[in-house]
Amino acid sequence: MFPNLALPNIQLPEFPLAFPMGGLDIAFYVVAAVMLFTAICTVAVKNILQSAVFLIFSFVATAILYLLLHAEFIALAQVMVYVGGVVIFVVFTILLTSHLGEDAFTTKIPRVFAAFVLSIAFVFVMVKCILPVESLSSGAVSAPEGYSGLEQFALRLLGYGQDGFIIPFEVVSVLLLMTLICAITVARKTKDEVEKEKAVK
Amino acid sequence: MNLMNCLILAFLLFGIGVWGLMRRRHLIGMLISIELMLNAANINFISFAYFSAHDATAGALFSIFVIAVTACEMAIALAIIVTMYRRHKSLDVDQLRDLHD
Amino acid sequence: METILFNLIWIIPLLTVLVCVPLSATRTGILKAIHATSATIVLLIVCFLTYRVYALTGEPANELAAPLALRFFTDIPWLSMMGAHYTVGADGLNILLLALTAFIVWGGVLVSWNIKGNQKVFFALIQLLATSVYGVYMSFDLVLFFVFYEMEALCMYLMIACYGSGRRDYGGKKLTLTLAFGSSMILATLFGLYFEGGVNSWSIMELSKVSLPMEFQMWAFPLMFMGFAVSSSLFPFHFWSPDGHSAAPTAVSMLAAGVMMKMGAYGCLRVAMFLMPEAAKIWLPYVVALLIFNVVLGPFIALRHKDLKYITAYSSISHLGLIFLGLAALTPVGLRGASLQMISHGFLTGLFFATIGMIYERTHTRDITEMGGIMRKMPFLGVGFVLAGFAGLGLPGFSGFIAESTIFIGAFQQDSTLTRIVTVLAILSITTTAVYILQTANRMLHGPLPKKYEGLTDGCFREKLVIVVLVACLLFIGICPGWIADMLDTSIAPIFEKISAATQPVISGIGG
Amino acid sequence: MINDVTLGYLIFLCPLLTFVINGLFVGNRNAKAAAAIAVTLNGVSALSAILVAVHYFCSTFAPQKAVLFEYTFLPFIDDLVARIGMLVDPLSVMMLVVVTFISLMVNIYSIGYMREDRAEGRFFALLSLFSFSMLGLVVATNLFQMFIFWELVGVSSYLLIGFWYHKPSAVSASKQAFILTRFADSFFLLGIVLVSYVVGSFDFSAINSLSLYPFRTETIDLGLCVISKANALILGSILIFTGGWGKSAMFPMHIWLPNAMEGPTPVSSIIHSATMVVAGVYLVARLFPFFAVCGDSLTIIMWVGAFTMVFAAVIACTQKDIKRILAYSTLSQLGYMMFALGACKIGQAVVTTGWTASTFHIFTHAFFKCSLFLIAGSLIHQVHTNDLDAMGGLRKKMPVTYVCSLISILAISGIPPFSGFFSKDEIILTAFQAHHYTVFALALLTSGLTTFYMFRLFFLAFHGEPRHEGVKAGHVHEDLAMTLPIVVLAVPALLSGLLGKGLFEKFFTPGKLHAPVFVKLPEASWIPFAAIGIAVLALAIAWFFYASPKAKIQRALDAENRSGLYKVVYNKFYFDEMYYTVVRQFIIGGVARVSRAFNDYVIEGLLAFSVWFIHKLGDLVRTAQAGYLPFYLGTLIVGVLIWRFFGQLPL
Repeated sequence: MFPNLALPNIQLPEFPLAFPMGGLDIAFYVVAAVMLFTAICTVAVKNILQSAVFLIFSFVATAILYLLLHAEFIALAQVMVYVGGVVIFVVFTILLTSHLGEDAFTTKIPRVFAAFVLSIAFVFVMVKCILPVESLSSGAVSAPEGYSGLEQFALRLLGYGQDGFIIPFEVVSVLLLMTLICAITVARKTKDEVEKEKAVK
Repeated sequence: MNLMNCLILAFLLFGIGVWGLMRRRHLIGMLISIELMLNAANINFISFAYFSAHDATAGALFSIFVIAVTACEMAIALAIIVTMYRRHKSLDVDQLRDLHD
Repeated sequence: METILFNLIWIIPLLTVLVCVPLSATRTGILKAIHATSATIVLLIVCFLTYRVYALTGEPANELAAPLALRFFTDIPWLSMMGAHYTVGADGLNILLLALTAFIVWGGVLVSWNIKGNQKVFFALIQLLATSVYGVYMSFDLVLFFVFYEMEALCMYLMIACYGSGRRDYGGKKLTLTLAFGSSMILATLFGLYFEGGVNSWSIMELSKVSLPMEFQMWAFPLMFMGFAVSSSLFPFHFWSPDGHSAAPTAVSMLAAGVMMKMGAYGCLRVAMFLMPEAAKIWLPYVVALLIFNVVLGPFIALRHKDLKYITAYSSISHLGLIFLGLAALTPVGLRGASLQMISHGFLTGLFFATIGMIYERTHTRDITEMGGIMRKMPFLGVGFVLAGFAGLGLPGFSGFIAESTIFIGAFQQDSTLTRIVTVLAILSITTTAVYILQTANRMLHGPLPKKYEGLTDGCFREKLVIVVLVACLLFIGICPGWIADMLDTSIAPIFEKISAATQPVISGIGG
Repeated sequence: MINDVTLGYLIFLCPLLTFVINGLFVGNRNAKAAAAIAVTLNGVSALSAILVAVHYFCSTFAPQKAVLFEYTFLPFIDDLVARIGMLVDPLSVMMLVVVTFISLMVNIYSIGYMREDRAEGRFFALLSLFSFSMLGLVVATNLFQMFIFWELVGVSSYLLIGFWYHKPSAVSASKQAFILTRFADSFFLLGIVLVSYVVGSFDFSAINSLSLYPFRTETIDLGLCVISKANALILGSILIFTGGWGKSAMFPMHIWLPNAMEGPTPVSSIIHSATMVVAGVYLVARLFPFFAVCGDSLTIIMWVGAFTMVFAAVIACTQKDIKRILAYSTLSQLGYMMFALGACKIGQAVVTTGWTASTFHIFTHAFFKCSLFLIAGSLIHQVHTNDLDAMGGLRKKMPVTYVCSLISILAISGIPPFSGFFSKDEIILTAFQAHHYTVFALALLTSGLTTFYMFRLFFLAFHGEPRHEGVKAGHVHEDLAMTLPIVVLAVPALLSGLLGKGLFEKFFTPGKLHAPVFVKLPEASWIPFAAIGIAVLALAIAWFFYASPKAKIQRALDAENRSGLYKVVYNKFYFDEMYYTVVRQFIIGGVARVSRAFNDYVIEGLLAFSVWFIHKLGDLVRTAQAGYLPFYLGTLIVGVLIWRFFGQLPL
């Protein structure tokens, strides 16, 4: 009676992810879970201040991930710059502009949903692109011991040989200076505004 | 723990950043999402350096630069945000868009 | 020598602009003298060359220009990477149109003697406009043709927007955008022609030797024909002309209606119908249906308008419809009639707008209901207007009658049902033309004179000269049309040969 | 040196020269010089015409056609060539004499009549243009030339009727005249195009020697219908006649003619006698063999003519404006001429007696009608009004004018031996002999009506007591320049019938007819007596009402207390009102309004819609470019996805 439905012979790809075999793997998964959870909370919560706080946790988890990858100095820098600098900066700004209230920024459900679907699709596609690449899932570590140690960094950053990074380093330092000046100039009150405020008072 | 795991993690983080960037109307919220995305990029740098790079130190160094430039970017962006807030009394992207034309 | 003179036709106006650049804008006397002199020189050159072309009729022409019989043929490589040349030449048709342009430009310079605003720029723009119009009529290379064609719309916009009256911004925009719309259609088909032709040439003569594939012609012909027809205000693209004309200053109205609107019809004949005759045979009998609006309803609309320039604009629309009737007839007589109408209507409408401008300068209104009896105060201008009106309603003795009757006879030779209907309607609508022209003339010129017009003066010598010269041209063509018909016939013959050689037989002999 | 061809040129060129000299150079600067030039040159023209006529009719060549000169004007294709030439045959020679002679008389008369006018020079210029156009028309060798001069006649009449352009009534009358004739001309042009297409030639010689047989089988697509070429020719003949219909002011296109009385009286005189209105009759007469072949159109011509004849005569009986009475009498006489041409058809056969009678009537009518108008002008010049109310008792003050007008009125009434009797009698005879008894009865009736209204005018104007202050006070005199032409014209009004009868019967035949002509005509020698009897009876009635000692003049002139029928007739059957209603309500208020609304709302609306649409499209694209970051990002991602799935992203 019914036509024979020939099921397509689907071959599931071999799952390339490393299963939690050792302690390192377990640690990675835990850190990753914490990182993703806090990141989602960062984006999803309504209150912008809460969002900043979750961002701190996310950054800290990232720093731990760096530690797992034997990049101690970077983990340190991550915590110092991001958690200690940037996020504090953000929090200050939030407080400066805090009396806007939360209701002003509610977004409509379709927009949230559309954004969600788009980002999911994006991630899905990217992941699907790299999954078949077998060399990515070998697990072999090629980095030498202490590859991101202070000594290595110091030699490379200040070296001006063929593989020295002295020029980018100097450029970044100039950039930082410029940033400082720019930030002050931009955020400074102009004369008109000062007068206006005086007039209001 | 292999490169694939790290990359997928980074993609997920990046996707979350994208989601946030699209759904937020608050300028600072959008900045935070951008931070997440940059962070994901940083993870990629480090994990490639760790697992497969010929010159591992260079990859790690790059993440240092990224962090530095990110900090700069944040500083400027926040300064602009403060000015904008002062001028328009708003940080709503939709409203600001209406204001400019 | 004559070839150099011929090329000077478009160079002299350009040089005049350059000469005037260092002069101060306040020295209007010298500026106007220079411009008037240059326009007169060009006029004399063109008249001389027209006579030469007439005298050379029948003599063998330059072989490089075959199949057209071109005089003063110049062919210089120009943009070699795309195969464009600087190709100019003259046959009976375009030398007459050049003569028309020279007359109208000359009249335009003289009538805008007292234009308000920066006179230096205004006269420079008139000369640029003249350059572009001369260029369009002279060039036989499609790239050159199109460059000049585009230049003209730009000048027109600047002049209307800066020196116009009434809703000048709106009128200028409407005119320029509509013309640009037409140009875009033309440009698309020009590229099509170049690539389908496959001879790495934009020359009309070269492309006419290629037989273009039918599929290409079937879409390219209507696109190009309508593109050109936009500037000749064929329905439904006529809407720019009333607003544009009414907003434009006198000289621009004269040039726009007198010369520029003919460029479209000229392009239809010279480029579209000449290069794609097979498609022309298929499409043109349907194009005729559009003319019902132009020819039959146009005069009725003119009847309802009160503004002189609107009335004249709609009269232009109806007269230009007759050009297309002649073209669509696809008979030698019809094509000749269409060309005659181009020339005749140029002089006629130039005279119309010139007198209207002069009257407007004095009365400061163009509303015919507010005028009356001004014939008594300005007999000369009044007579000029009435003569223009008579020429417009096709009175024998003026060129309009020659052109119209040729078109009617030519269109009646075409044995297709739709063409017959439109021809009959067109013949019957000469009454409506008479009605609105007489109504306008009577309201404006006759009857009692309002008090406020007691102090009006008649035209000065300069204005009288313009009117006399234009009327003389109208009368000259109207009384001795034979020579002009000869010139046109020789230049239309290759076009008609190409059309009659096309596959489908459309023409029926006269008398069955 | 002086031969017929040079004289032919002279006939033509003298009026043209007058027009050019007076119009461009002498103009209004020197009125006396303008008048002198006009009279001299028109005199030369008239003299040449008479010389040509005498030479032509005295030669043995006489009834044949000749072309004195011919130039190619505009070649179309093959034989379809427009030429300008001069055709000489009895008809055109007769018309040449009439036109130049009348034009000369009117020019002389105008010296006196227009003496006080500011624009005398312009008047003489236009008058000469008028006679030039008419001359060109009568000597036309082909339809195209005829149309050219036909239009010139129209435009010069427009200029002359509206000569006093400060008078709104004159302006509107001139406009009406031009538009109505132009309306008819558009059909004429269509007819020319159609006939020339079928025949392949404009020449009268080709068209008049046509036979329908070769065209029976071929068909022609006229857009709405496909008919055989023979029928197309019949249609073409009707269309061509339509031109004459309008020009000769036949019903219902008659209304412009009475209104054209707003022009100066010399203009009315020349329009009514020699130039404009007879052009229509002349056209039919010229193309008579063609019409005879297309027999059905002759019937139409006959009925149009007959109806106009009676209709106009009835209206003329009630009018008080002296010029309008004359205008309606012209209409009536034109009706005579037209129906005489049409009445030539007997069943399938065509006789030529009507043609002879009609051309004869053109000839005689020209003199007495011109004379009558000039007399009316003289009267108006004295009492400064057109109204019969203000006249009366002028007999003693203007004896010469009185005698001349009596002659002309007797001529138009058809009393022998005055000229009108001979031509009109022949027309009535034609109607009887062609078995058109209804038309015959109408013609007899109209003959009586003509006598009645003409004598009504005569008695009211010249007899009785003076009703005008100026006349009572004796400020009335006869101007020499104005009286001379009247006297001169009285001579042909008296004699042209007697002398012309032989001439016309000998020479005037319309040419070779292709239709069968052998018909036995019934004997009708009693008809002249009947016509005279009716005329005398009508005269007696007119005398009784308006001139007898018992006549109640005041009662007769009263237009207010009248019966309804009288009022309808007095108001010309309200045709003026109908015309204005049609033009204002239907054409300007209807068709034109609809077309403008179509243009302003539909076309401009579509334009506005497309502008709106493009703006909206622009807005749509603009949203994407409005600095809206999430949208950018979303688009970026969508783009990447699309690229991934549909493109060649190397991932």
